[in-house]
Amino acid sequence: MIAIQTEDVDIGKLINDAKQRGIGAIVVFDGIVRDDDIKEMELEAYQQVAAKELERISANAAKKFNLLSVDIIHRIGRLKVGDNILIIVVGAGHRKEAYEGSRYIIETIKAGVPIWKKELRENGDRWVPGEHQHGSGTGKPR
Amino acid sequence: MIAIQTEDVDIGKLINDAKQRGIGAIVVFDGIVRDDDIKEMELEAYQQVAAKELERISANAAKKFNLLSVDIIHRIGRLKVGDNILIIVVGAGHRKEAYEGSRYIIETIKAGVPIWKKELRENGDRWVPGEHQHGSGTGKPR
Amino acid sequence: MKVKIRFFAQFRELLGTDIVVEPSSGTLVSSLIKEITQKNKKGYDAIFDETGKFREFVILMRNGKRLDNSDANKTKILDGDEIAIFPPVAGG
Amino acid sequence: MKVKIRFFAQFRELLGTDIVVEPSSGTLVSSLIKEITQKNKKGYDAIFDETGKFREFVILMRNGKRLDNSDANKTKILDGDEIAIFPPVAGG
Repeated sequence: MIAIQTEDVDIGKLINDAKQRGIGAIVVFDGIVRDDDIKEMELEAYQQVAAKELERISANAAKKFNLLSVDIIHRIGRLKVGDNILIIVVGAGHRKEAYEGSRYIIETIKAGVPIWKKELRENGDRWVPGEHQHGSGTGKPR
Repeated sequence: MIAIQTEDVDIGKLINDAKQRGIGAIVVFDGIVRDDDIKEMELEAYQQVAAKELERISANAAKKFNLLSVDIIHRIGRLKVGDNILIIVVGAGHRKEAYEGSRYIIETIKAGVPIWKKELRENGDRWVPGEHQHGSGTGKPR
Repeated sequence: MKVKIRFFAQFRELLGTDIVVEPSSGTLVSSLIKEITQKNKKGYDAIFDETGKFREFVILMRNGKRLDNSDANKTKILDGDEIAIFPPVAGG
Repeated sequence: MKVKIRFFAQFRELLGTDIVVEPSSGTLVSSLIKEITQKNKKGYDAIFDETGKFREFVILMRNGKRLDNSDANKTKILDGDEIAIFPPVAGG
């Protein structure tokens, strides 16, 4: 399951559904709204492009790390502290592939999927700067 | 929660319970009985020592990787294909710590916690050889 | 011809999104974006520098595919195009 | 004095576990294990090599703490000790 959605997801069920022939290790990544003095977080996606990107990342990861199962659910909309933002569930024959595949997926998402986060704070809102530089130049993002 | 037990565990609940002040990333490792031509698997532990080891590993990992939350549940007894063997749930402020802490815990468990697995196969049973060498010598385990 | 312009995140807040325009044939992508952003000085300044070039971190897409900022000065808009303009991503 | 001997995994299958013995004072750990394993040739051979030394991969614990195989020849059993003997671990 690859999805960009406002609803939360049942991680226990995703894990159970990921169990299939050949699976010996499942690694789950759950990215959560951290209580960095924020009230809430607002997420926005370039939905069609982001969904296609997630599909592509999933397929690449599966091939590169022999993953037998990949789920990526990225939430958008208004989230509060403790809410799940991004859930990645990967299943593989062995743990090394599962860990590396999971890490590859999150790093690749952070690097280039068109999704943005705004922190809603007591002292004003703030768009979260990306972790990577994406323009054609070499300068820093603001 | 650190436990060596026959019962399975609700991973979704463990994840929810792990959410606390400062947590931005949770990584779950779920080791599963793989269908390598086996009927079932029988796990055995030197219970008191293994439990103490898991506590020690958990504390070391928490310190080393700034983990805010660690759960380790290792199952023993008779398990079938697809059953959970080992569940590790770690929570941290950031994903790097969570991934590295999780990986450290599984590798350290594999290296030295007194637990053994026997595969029950159509063509005879087989004790799973460990991944590491533990005697005082340099020879290979049989 | 009809073209859709989509701004995201900070740029959306300043300039709106899903803006449908009807440029004349032969219009360059960069010219069209410049024209649309003129309506809001903060929006324009967020995307273009003093010399009128795209700021380094600005990302452009044409029909879901990256368009290099420098190529936007040579690329003509075609009927039905969807042009997206956004700041660095921060998902995950 | 009373001492408990615990074998695990393959060794348990061959030799049993939770064996309570009453060695005489001054008995060495290695001697005690040798004495107990004598009852089952396969069990003895799994733990000791032809020269009577612990096989390299055999792990010993005394009261939950690793006892180096070579130290087992110098370490005297004390009352209440729990000695564990097992093959390489394979948990996780």
